[in-house]
Amino acid sequence: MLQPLRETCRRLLDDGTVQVVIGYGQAMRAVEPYPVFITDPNDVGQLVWNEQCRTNLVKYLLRQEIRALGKPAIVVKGCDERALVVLEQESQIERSEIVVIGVACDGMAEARCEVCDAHQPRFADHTIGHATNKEQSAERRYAHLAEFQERPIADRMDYWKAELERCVKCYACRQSCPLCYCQRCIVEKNRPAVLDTSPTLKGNFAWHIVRAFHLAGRCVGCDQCSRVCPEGIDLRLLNQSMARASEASFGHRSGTDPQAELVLGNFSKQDQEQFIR
Amino acid sequence: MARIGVFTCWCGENIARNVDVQSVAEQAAQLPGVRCSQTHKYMCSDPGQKLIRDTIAAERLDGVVIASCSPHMHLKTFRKAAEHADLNPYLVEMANVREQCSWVHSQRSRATAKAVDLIRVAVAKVRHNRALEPIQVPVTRKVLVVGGGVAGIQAALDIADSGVPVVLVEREPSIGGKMAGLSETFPTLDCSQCILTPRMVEVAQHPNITLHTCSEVEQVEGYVGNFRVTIRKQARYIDVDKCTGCGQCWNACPSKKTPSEFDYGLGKRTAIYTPFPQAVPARPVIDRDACLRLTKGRCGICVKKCQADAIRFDDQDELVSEDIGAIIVATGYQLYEIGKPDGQGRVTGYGEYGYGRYPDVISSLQFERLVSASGPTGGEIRRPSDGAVPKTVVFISCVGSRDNAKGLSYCSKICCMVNAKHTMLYKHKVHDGQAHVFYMDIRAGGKNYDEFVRRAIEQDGAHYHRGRVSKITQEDGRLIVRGVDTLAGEPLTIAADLVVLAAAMRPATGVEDLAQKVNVGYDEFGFLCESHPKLRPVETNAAGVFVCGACHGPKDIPESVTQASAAAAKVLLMFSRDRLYREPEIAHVQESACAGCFACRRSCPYHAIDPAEIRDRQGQLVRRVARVNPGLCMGCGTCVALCVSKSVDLEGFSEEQVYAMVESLR
Amino acid sequence: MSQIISQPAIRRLVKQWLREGKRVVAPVQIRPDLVSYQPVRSADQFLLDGFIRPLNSIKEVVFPRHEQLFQYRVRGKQIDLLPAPLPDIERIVLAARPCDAAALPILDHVFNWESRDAAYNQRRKLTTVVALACMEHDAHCFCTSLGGGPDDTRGSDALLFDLGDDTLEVRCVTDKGQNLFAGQTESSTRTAPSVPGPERQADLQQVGQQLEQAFERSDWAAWTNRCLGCGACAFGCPACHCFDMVDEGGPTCGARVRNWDACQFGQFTLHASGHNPRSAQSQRQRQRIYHKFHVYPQKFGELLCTGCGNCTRNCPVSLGVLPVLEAMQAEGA
Amino acid sequence: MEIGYYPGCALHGSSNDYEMSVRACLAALGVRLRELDDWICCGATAAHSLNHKLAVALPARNLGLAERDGMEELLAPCPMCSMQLMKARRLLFANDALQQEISAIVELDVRGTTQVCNLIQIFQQVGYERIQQAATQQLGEFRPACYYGCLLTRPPGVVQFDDCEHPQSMESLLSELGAAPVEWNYKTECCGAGMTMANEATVLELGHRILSNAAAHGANCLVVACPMCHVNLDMKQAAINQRYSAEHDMVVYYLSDLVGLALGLAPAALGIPRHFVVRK
Amino acid sequence: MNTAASDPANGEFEPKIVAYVCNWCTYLGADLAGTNRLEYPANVRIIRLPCTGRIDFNLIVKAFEIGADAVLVSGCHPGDCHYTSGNYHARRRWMLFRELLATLGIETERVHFTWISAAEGKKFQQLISEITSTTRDLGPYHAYREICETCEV
Repeated sequence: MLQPLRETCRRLLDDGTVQVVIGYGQAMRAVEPYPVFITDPNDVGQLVWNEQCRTNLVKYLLRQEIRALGKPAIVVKGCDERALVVLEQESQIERSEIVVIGVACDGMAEARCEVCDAHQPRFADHTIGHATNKEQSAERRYAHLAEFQERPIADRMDYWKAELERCVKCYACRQSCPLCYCQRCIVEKNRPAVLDTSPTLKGNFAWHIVRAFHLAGRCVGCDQCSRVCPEGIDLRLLNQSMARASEASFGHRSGTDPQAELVLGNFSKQDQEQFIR
Repeated sequence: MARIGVFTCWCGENIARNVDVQSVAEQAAQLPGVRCSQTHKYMCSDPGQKLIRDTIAAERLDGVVIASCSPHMHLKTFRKAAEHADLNPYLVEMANVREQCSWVHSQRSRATAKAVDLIRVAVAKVRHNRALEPIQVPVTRKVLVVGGGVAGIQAALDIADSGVPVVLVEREPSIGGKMAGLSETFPTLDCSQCILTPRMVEVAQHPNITLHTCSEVEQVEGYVGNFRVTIRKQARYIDVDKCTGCGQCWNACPSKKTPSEFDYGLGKRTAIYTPFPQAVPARPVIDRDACLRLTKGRCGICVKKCQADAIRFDDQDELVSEDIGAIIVATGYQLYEIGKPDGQGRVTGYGEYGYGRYPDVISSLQFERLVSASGPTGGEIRRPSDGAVPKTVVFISCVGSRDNAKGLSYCSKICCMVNAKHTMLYKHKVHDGQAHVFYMDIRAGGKNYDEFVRRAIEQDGAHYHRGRVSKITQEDGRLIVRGVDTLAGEPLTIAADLVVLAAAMRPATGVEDLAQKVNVGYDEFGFLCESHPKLRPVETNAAGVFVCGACHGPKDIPESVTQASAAAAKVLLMFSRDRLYREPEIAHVQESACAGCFACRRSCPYHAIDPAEIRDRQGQLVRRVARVNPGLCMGCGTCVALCVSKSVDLEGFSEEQVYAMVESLR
Repeated sequence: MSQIISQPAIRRLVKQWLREGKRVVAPVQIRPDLVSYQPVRSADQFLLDGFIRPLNSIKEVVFPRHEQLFQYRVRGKQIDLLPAPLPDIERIVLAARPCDAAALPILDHVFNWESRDAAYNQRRKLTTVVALACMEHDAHCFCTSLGGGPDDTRGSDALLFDLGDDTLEVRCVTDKGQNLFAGQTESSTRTAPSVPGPERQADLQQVGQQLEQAFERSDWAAWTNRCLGCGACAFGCPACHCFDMVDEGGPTCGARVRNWDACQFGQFTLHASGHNPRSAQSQRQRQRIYHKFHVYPQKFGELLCTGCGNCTRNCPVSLGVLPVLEAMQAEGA
Repeated sequence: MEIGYYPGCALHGSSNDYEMSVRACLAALGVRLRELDDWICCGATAAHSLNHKLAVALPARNLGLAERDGMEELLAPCPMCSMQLMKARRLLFANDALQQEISAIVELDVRGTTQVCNLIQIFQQVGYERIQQAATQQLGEFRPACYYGCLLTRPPGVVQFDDCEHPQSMESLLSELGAAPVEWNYKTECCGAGMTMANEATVLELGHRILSNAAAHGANCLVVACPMCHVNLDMKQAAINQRYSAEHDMVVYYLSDLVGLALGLAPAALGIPRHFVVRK
Repeated sequence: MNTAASDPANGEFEPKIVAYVCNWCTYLGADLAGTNRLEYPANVRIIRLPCTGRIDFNLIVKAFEIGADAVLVSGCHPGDCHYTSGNYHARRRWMLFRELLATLGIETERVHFTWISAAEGKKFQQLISEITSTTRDLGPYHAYREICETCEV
């Protein structure tokens, strides 16, 4: 896998198709692979590919620093790739301006990989390796959430109080999220300050509600936010509850169909709910 | 520091009965930013308004809160008062302490406390109000009228006569609408065509009217005063300019089997045809589904017969663009299709009447054709099955109307009069015949209407039975109508030769599509919504779009014509100024913060948001952002709620205002 | 001769402290892969072994992430200002790592420079730090480069050593520490063996020299361009101390508060005019390195880093100071 | 799927051929019937014209039994029974005081939780599509006139499953199974059932009209879902013929008969040979 | 300053209810309740917005932050929106947002969504009475108030 990956990247850089490859590098096994930005074809040896390459690199397509390096090629897994679809639907990237190198992935030893149905990238320009995509039922995909939601409501509240008590508002969740691309995040808006910037329980609840709901119908479930949280807050639960509701109510799985209508900002007169009186 | 004046109204006893106005005023004076707090017996009265004006001037107020009735009642009044005192009217807000407080809470202490809260909210809001100026937009003085029935014709002529150009779009090959197919009209029994056709000709000849028949509105862009309308002109296959309307072609056409739309299937027509002799324009059209040449590639007799060389088999649909200032929708109605479910679960019923199965069960519009001198029987009443003159005719009211179970809940309004008219026309032609009418109630409100119904019953001997018909069966060539006479309290069975169903009026097909194109709301039945049922009956909530006729609700001819003239007057009023002034409470984008995800654009019901490009000084594209077209935005604020970075905001209900309001309730 | 205490005895002690209304902060296992300093609610909740380093720091005990400065209330035309009361709860930090404790004396400088921060000093006075010497380290630790080590006592009032079999050696460093353990320990002949420090090193002398002229170097982007601009490094750092002051509330009541801030945030230096002197992420990273290894030492004579490695451990993309310093060194002396 | 079953007097008496047919047909569709233990009269006979409370109490007791036994649904193939049960259920739902009073009378807490359905509704629940998939025989030779009679669709406020004047549910089901139902005039007319004992002449006249109209519209059989309709049109067909010198020879099937045939059941298993008029 | 509508007379808990309503349907429905003198409890504080489409989910959170015990969101019936489709957008928003609240353990029975037309004064009256009484039964929303208490220094 690694060799063809490096070769593809070398070729793309060599023939000037792209000016930069966004991929994974690693200094030592004990330290997780980190993003590298290869601009010289002779540096493709820095690229690695192993079962630690969990980070979703798509965010870098939006970073000013990386954009400045020129036309990019990006290494994505089948799961990360869904973020590209959404970014295109939301006018954040021109797909033709990006070369997507999909790498088949057998799983990154994370729980979510067991219910992954995107081992093989579907929309990549170049695909390295082969994996089989197995359909996964919604029950399996959302089992983690379903288990949580079975708890009584007061337990859930206590759980979140304990979790969000720890949040220091470092915004690693936001900064890592491939779909957080606002020029000015709503927490940074004053006049009016829609929510408290303080890392108090009040401010933290408000922030995580905002974060989760701004991803409603958009989150592609790469779990980057949960992965990077230094306080180990399981943000997946919030994202998944939005994803599951989007799927159940509107048949929408974000980032799986470039032609699909986005959930919010669209509507159907047939939308069915039980709670509006 | 804000200098806000709070003016609390007693409204006589209306507010003061349950709210301690004096205490409210004292507490309001303590609110942050409040400069002064006053009360008056009737704030909307002349002295009340003078108090406001004088205080604004004396205290140099920069914000005003009136605590009185609903803003829907008097916000305009008080804003105007402020304007007279040189305070920008958009710096005035109201606290609704009457409808939503004193009138609904009898416990004085709690009503008083709530009134203070409501003022607190309004004060918090007004601190963040901004002086706004009305938005000015230029006007194109040209009107689009959609629908060439009697309402559309009336509106078009009224406007054209005043010197304003009109584009009249009609879907059918001829204007005239439903009225052109009627025989006589109630309550005068004057000939429908005799009064309508001169008006149709007037349209055709009017220098200010451009007529597009066989045409539909394809697309509407732009906004009030500045619409750009695309009209699809369907291929007519006739060069209208060359054609003389001589009739050689349709007399020779071998394809004669198509049911005539104009006769509602009671007669046949040729493939090249004019819908009826008085059609305007008096030019034929070729039915592309019936013409042998167009379907099978053979024939062409019409080409040979045509001396004007006007047949064009290679004719194509054509798109015409027009710049328009105002739109009048007059698309009219159709009859409810009896016994056919509408597919939306709204209408399911009346299969038991056998319409469509028994040829002698017909609709009231078909009956019009049967009595019409220009109809398929030349005005003789002969039933469709065997051409016999029916001796017993049953007319059934409310087929589909006023029926929550399987029809439509509303009253179609004209059927009672139509039935009465039909019994009379029938009796006048078949002297030994007997007409029966089954009705629920007779609704004959209108000038000379009830007298007309009495005449049908008393002079022309129609038998009126108050009751419903349960079913119609056919036995031995007769229609067995089984119903009940609830006044007599017994079942009633009538063996009839012909049954006429007064089917409900429904909006014409496609009106919902059109409504979406012009952003006009419609009700659950598809009737278009007016802006206010009493005070703005021909305006809609889409600025510059007006309605008249039966597309807005069941109506008879006089009402449709009245409404058409009203719509025309409203358009002309709008055109009486050089520029239009619109409410400035609209959305705007803070482009520096906008990330260009265009959720706002997806959701905007008025297509008021467009992408705009931000370029640096070198002209390089930096990014794309959303931009609001102030001519189109109606200020709903859906974009604000959807904008994740809150880069779009709504004047009048800005984020600052709204959060200040909520925060004030802390 | 050494002083020892058993784990159960420590836990009994903690129970007593809690009963006395003291706040005890110690490492708590949140998840299998996550240990964090947290206020403990019961004596059996915290860890005394089996972890390398909590992912947060103990600075919060003296410098909370959120702190009210005063509240305001508007009554009629009158505005009341209610200053926040000085803290009065005694705190004991138990089983802090030496690299955490070592940051406290460093922090003291900045909170007592020009103006003395009353709340900080009060908390500092109320706090006793009992550190726990390290037995292991991971790939991110580099404390020895900063003069620290597994048994560094800087900032600690007492230092514990794990002797195995539920026993700890207690070395009291200050009077505070003495008082805390007075009468609670036993004498023993057992002493803890010394533990080697981490191998990973940064030559801070060299770094110091490089920084003299590195400000304008174009390499900063290459060294740091994977930085995503979050505050995980700063908030997990025992020495970072930037804060932001905001007013929260409405027109009738609210508070002025100060919250932790992080220099990697894009808004950190954003001016009201819209101008941002550090508009690129690499400038912010440069700032972070300069502040820790150039500006702070110039001003206060001490590096603003204890080599705990939390910045890299917490970084979503494994950046932090050490990888930058290493990159700098690799590029060249 | 298992559902409660309320046979009522007819299916255990004169119309046991109907019971046979219903049981066989539903068994073939995998629907198990659990007969209500200790059921009593539904109250359709004379109760409703004599004593309103009794007319509610009788069906209410049956509903109470069904609730006691935990039945979510109760099938009453006789439309009189199903209508009585449905009506009682609605009345109890709407009126708390009545619910308490009746519960006291029948000594069961009747809450109205058990749904009641008639034969057509049970077929609708199984799903026409599923029935069609299970069918092995085409009903092509059948041109039935579907006869709903007076009660299957009425009163519309109570029964609520098809248009009361112009029902189509039997027609759609049978069309799915390949039959060619005819459109005719008497599908919801009265067969005179209420007069069976008191005034046979009326019954014969009404039956004659129904049979004549069906034949005139090209039907070669009638389909009913009511034991009384069957009695009046099948058993009394000879008497009709005699009285009106007619030659009606119209086989009258239960709806379950035709569905059963389509499912490949033998006529005997459905009780068809026990009808008075049999197909030659 | 606490504007909770507590009744000083008997010290009984008076729920604080914040209502976000659209200008064209529910606000007019509330006006109609007034015109018809249909009495209801004085616990609700209406905030008028142009359309349900304008009602951001943050406003619901905000209402709880300022101590509301229940929140009402109400607008035009589907198909009746003054702006044709704001309420459809709102419906989608609430369909998702309610899920989020539930996942977070926020009591969704304190968040009410209704369609009330300009003609439904009676419905408005009944609704407010019902919400007030159910909220009274639920008691003050302590759980969220605890969240909003600033942590100790």
